[in-house]
Amino acid sequence: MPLLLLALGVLATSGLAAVAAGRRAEWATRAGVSGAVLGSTLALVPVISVLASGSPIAFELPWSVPGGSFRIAIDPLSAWFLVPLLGLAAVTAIYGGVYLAAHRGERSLGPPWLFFNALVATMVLVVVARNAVLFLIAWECMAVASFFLVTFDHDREAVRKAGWIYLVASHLGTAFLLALFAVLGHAAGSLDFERMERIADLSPTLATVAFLLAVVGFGTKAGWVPFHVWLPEAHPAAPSHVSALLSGVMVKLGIYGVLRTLGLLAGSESAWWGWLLIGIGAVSGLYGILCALGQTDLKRMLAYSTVENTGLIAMGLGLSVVGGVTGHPWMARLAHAGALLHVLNHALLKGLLFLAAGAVLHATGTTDMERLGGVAKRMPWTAAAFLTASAAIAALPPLNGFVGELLILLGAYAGLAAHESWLAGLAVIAALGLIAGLVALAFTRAFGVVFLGEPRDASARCGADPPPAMRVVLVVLAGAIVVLGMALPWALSSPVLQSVLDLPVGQPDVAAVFARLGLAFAGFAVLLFAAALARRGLLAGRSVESGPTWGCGFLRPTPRMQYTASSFAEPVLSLFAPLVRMRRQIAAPQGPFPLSAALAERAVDPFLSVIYAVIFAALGRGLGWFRWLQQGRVQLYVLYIAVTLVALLVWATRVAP
Amino acid sequence: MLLALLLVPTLCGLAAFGLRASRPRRALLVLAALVHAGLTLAAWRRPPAPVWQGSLALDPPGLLFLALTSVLFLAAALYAVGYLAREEAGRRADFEEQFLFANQPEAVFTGCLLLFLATMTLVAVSQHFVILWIGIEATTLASAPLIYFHRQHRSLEATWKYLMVCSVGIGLALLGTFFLSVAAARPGAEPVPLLLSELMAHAGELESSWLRLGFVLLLVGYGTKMGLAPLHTWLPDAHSESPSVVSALMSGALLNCAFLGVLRAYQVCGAAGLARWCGTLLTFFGLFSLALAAVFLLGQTDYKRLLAYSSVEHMGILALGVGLGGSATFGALLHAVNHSLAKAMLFLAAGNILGMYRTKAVHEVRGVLGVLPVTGALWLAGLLVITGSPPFGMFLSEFTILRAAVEQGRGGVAALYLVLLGVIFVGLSTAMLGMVQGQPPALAGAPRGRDRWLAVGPPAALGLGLLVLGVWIPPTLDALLRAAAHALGSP
Amino acid sequence: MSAAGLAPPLLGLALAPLLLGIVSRTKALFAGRRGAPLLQPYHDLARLLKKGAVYSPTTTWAFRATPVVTLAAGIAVLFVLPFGSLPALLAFDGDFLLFAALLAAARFFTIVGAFDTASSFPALGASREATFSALAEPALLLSVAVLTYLTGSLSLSTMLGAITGLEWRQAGPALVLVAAALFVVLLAECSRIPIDDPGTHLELTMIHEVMVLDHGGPDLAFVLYGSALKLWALAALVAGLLVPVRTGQVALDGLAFLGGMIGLAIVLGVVESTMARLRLHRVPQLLVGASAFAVLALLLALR
Amino acid sequence: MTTESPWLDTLMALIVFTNLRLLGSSRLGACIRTVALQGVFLGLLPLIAHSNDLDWRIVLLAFAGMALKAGVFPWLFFRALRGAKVRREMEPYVGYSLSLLAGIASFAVALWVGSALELPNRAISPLLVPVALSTMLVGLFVIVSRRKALTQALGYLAFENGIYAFGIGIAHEAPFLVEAGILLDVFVAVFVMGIAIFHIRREFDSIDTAALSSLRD
Repeated sequence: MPLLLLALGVLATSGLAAVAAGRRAEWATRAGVSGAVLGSTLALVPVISVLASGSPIAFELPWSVPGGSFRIAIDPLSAWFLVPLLGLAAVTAIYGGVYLAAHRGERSLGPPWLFFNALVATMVLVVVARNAVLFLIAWECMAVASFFLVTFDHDREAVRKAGWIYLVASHLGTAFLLALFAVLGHAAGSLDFERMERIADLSPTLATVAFLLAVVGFGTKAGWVPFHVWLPEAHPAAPSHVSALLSGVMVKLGIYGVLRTLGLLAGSESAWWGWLLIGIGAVSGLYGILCALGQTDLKRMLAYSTVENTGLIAMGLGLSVVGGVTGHPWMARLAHAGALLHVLNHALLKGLLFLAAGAVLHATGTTDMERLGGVAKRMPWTAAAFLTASAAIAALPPLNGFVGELLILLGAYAGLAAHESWLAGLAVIAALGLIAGLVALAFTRAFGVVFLGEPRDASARCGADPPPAMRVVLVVLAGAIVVLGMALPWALSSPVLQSVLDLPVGQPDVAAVFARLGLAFAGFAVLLFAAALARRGLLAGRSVESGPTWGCGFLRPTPRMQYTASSFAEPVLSLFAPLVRMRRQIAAPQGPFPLSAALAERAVDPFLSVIYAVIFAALGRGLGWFRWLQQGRVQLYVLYIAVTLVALLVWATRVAP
Repeated sequence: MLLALLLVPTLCGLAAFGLRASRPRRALLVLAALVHAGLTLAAWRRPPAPVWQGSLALDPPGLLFLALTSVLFLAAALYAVGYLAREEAGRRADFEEQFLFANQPEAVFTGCLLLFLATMTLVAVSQHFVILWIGIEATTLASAPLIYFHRQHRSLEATWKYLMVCSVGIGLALLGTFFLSVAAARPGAEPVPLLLSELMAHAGELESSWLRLGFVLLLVGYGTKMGLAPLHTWLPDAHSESPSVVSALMSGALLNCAFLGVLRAYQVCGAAGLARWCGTLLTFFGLFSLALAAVFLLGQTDYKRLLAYSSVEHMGILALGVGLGGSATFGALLHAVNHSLAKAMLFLAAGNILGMYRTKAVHEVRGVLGVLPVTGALWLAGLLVITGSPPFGMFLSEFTILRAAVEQGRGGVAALYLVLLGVIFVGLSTAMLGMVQGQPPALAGAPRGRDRWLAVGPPAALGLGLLVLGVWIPPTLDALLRAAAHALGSP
Repeated sequence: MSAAGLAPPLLGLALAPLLLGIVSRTKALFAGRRGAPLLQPYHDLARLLKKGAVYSPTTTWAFRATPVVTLAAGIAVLFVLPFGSLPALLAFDGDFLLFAALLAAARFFTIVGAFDTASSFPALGASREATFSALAEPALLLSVAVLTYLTGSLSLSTMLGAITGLEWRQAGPALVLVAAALFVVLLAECSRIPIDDPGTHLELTMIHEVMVLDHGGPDLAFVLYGSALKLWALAALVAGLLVPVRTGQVALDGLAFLGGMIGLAIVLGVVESTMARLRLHRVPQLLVGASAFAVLALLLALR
Repeated sequence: MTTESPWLDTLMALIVFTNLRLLGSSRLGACIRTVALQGVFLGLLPLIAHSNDLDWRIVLLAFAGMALKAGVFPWLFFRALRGAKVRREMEPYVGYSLSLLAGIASFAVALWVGSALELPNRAISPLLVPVALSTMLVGLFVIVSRRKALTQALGYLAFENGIYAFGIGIAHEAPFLVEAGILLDVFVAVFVMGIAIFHIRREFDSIDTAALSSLRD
């Protein structure tokens, strides 16, 4: 545990050193990046030891804050969340070092690195905290640090608005967490987590209230649908390495929070909790991916895809709760393991996708898919990385994305096979089936439109692969995905990981399943390699020329005639029209010889523009009426005093005895 | 020792009226502030002996608020030296309506400032209810001329409203004191003297119906001075029109003194077993203040009025904390400490912004981080403090009050409290974030304004104190807070 | 990993193009023509494998990866498929998910390849293909869910292995609905008549064909062979369901299964000759209908 | 307890009379003189109440009070009034006749409340509490219903007189310093108001508080 504290210290001091470096950007970046990488690696050591040994390590310090005590511990659940957190933090720090260099002139790079390291430190604290006050302080400091990172480029109005929405959403979310820990603290008599775990007489109503508060509070951070509104605003606004960290890891802390609360309320759950999570998960998944299909900005699309993935995880959790309550140990444990695996996989995938999007932004200056195209020709490495990640997130076999969803679905099917809680299984299967198809559509669209074909606009023609540091990061992450994909089945058949993920042993003999799956993955990889060799062999001797693409008789095909992102997604979106509102701007062709015409279509998030905007406007108007009270005449002010006095005197003499 | 605490500022104040040259007068101001702080520190280490048969004595709540007033006055004095140096003599154009106006002669301003400190000290040390009343009335009279520093019609209007509303309020407090003395007149033996210790000792024999009416009158009287809604009407006008130094002192220290008045009355009622009854009154006022502050903070366009309404909100939280009783009293006192430091820091920072941008409209101020980096950082830190976000101290106190509300099973109060805090956060963040971020408009002054040392030092020091309080409460302060909470009847 | 275990995949590799031949022969007989010889697909493949290739300058390695992945996925699927009562080489709990994922991989890279040619027609077909397969995916998974419910097992081989005559008598209607749903999925995935017309020449109406428009020579051979294998795999599912011959002797079950496959190919030919293409906006209704069949089957099986 | 001297009731009646005159008169000069008169009557109250056990402190306080309220304040208000052209409260928020009715109503309320509040030890006269309460109510009413800043100051003075009267009646044995403190505070409050009114007249060249309502939300 001292190593973890040392790591936190390193992160803090390097952040302050970065600020002290002030205007000298190189020193600030060097301090920040080295601090982040050193801190992360230092912290990884105790985490790996806990994962290997499976026994938690704890540390405690008295703290003069009311109700608080500096109590931290790493147990297998925390360790599981720390691995992607620290890994991604180190990698994005290296990437960010080069990425922010472009902004050297505009503003000093000290504060961004301070907030980056502070964000990493507070995220680590959130995961290891075992006292409510420490947890809440780390939670809100994490939100504040990430707010400053999101509004790094606050000269742009859109970034400022996104930052504001983000801060308000996270603060209101924390209000629910305050209530949650007040309720649990009251029931347990103390704010320490292990006292909360052993609440003897937790009444069902109290447990339900606590659960609902946790779902709303942590759901806001996890980006589940009714509370997801800030995510598609904040993540695209942030610099890419920050949005990689936010989408990859910070969103998962919401999931961690729900898991921890379920741990605290263990034993007093009820079945409908699982149903609620499945419902939220299904809606988040479907709505998230449909909105992603409607977006024309690459980073917004990736942000919405995060909403979808947290939906998947929520469905996994829901299934595990339903399985747990209706007495289905291995259905619960399969879904639980699937959800945890998806947390790790998605952190890796979404991190790489955002970094690749950042490389495209860094090179071409835009992430608007309607103007990009043919980027792969000048950025082969980034294209390869993006394709690997897209294939993995679409759950294609040889890669790691597939294993997570396999476990969740296996849990659902296990429920069906045992004829128990089949409806929950059915709901998850239907939702996951549809979502998997749409995810494939979304990411083929993203990769195809941005990287393949011809550039649709002058801006997309320039740009090359990012500088070596960023390129190495992309390659390392892509390599990690492939290696993890191939190695995961074998690793899962080993007892170590099974204990961490609490995988069931016995009825569906999990070890055999993963051994066979590993074999299948290896076989498929060999087949791929063989087919490629065969193709090369066949073409070796033959004439390979190049000729224009088949244009079906068009005289002069221009790149503008290519399928755009919105036209590719139009058939699906028209199917789900009521769910996703498309705002269409048409400049219709005028006159017999139209000079120009334009059509732009963008998916508008009804939650933000309809529900929340209406609520806030109504609140503003409603409260505005009371502003008349302060209208400036002193006579009325004195009258207010007199009226209050008379009212209180009447209350004092008549009402209260 | 106590008399020294009172006499030093009074004499310096009177001397300041006489001093013609401004440089020695400013030195006197800072000197008096330093001496007062030194005396307070000494009083903290070794509580001084009561004076005047116990009428003036320093008990834990008094010491707490005295220390706060002293620290704030020191910071304000240092800031004032820089501020007065920059305020050029003669007539200048008003930046809103462009008419010409002259400032109040500096001697009057400095003198009144020192008298203001003296009166606040009197309130902090007084144990006798009438002396307490005299002290609070004196604070009003000492601070009225301070509001009228910029001699133009808006600040005159603010001064008149301040005088009229507060005087009526405090008149009611006097009536309340008389009701208290009626309650203390035991039919048989001779009446209990209006000393706090005596009243608490003989609390059982006090006639409860007069005591109740007395508490109501004292609550309304001192509540007006404290800024509880709907008696708060003078507060936004006074704070937006007076110079930032004065609004910092008023928000940070004066409201606390009025709060001390309410606490004294609450102590007596608590001893007489009316704690529950008074608690409901205080809780009502607390929630009503929070609601009203939420109404006026949402869509507020003047950032000094924004801070004023935030003061109304925090006074509401204090009243709610004391009203709930139990561990919430400790939370309320900790909240008072945090609020005083935070509000003083914010008003001083607002002064810097006003000096550079020459406007009080929120939407006309942009990119403070670009023009005045340190002030911008302080402004952002201030937003985090007053909205109760960690790593600053107010989060702890607000969470303690919430836990107390939940522990007493008052779910409705807790829910309403959280909802109102949420709405207030939206109002504050909309206004204050817009000012700090973005491109600064083309300013007449230096494009990259230099943060003067004197203008930024005091608020930065207060900010540092807040950051420390957020993470670690020094043991001595913790002991003092617990003693004060115990004096207020919490277990 | 017995030698007998290897037989089904090899048979599949050998006989897959034959199904295409049978289908085209049936359509020709319906139309009163003699039709191409049954082994025509084999000749086409051989001819294409001997040719060179022409690539458009806009294409990158992604375009060249399409045929490789399509073929590899097609072959890999065979190792998961049961051959009548004979279990698959790699049967494990959840292998049907690998089955669906392999098909998805082939489709993913075909769509990516379609984008690479920078012309709007392949992307047009890709958009339709992606939409319809997104709707077909739940139908496939739900049908397998019904089989899981009925047979209580999680592996494709044991599931289809347990579909005996007795099972048909007990849950006849449910199995019919599941077979119908799987048949519709087959039509959608292999882009047969009611959803897509493999024989059309007008790019605007194509779905699958237009995506592979620009492939030539060995690439086209790999793609055609891959889609033939996909047809064989999906047909194996439907045939495995419809031919409940589970006698235990390997030869008898194998022959019955092959007969079922050929019968299915003939039925496919009949369907293609008798029906016209559905209008594009009606196809989603058909696919959702298939999912509805599966759910209905499950409700029936509940009793 | 003090003897029930007949003079006390007449004093009470006179105070009530001054209240009604304050409500009824529209000329500012008359109002100032009325409040001064009220100050005098209040000064006489303790003298008559403790006519048998007089000591120098009560006498000194009474005369100091009368000197302030009858001498200093009227001089201060007349000086503030000097520059202002207008001498008459033109259109108050509540008409004069209505104000008189309100004055009588306030006296009735005061009587009802006074009887309800039974005092532990009998005050110097049964009428004292009602008169004190009605003077306070009249003071508040004048502040709320008049437009001129000066009239509001006079209203505040009447309000303080009411509280002071209540104080005299009840806390008759408060230490000297305390009584002196209250008197001093009231004096300084009214003195500062006078200066403020002087500035208002100089700034707005009218003392109508309608001009004083530009600060609003």
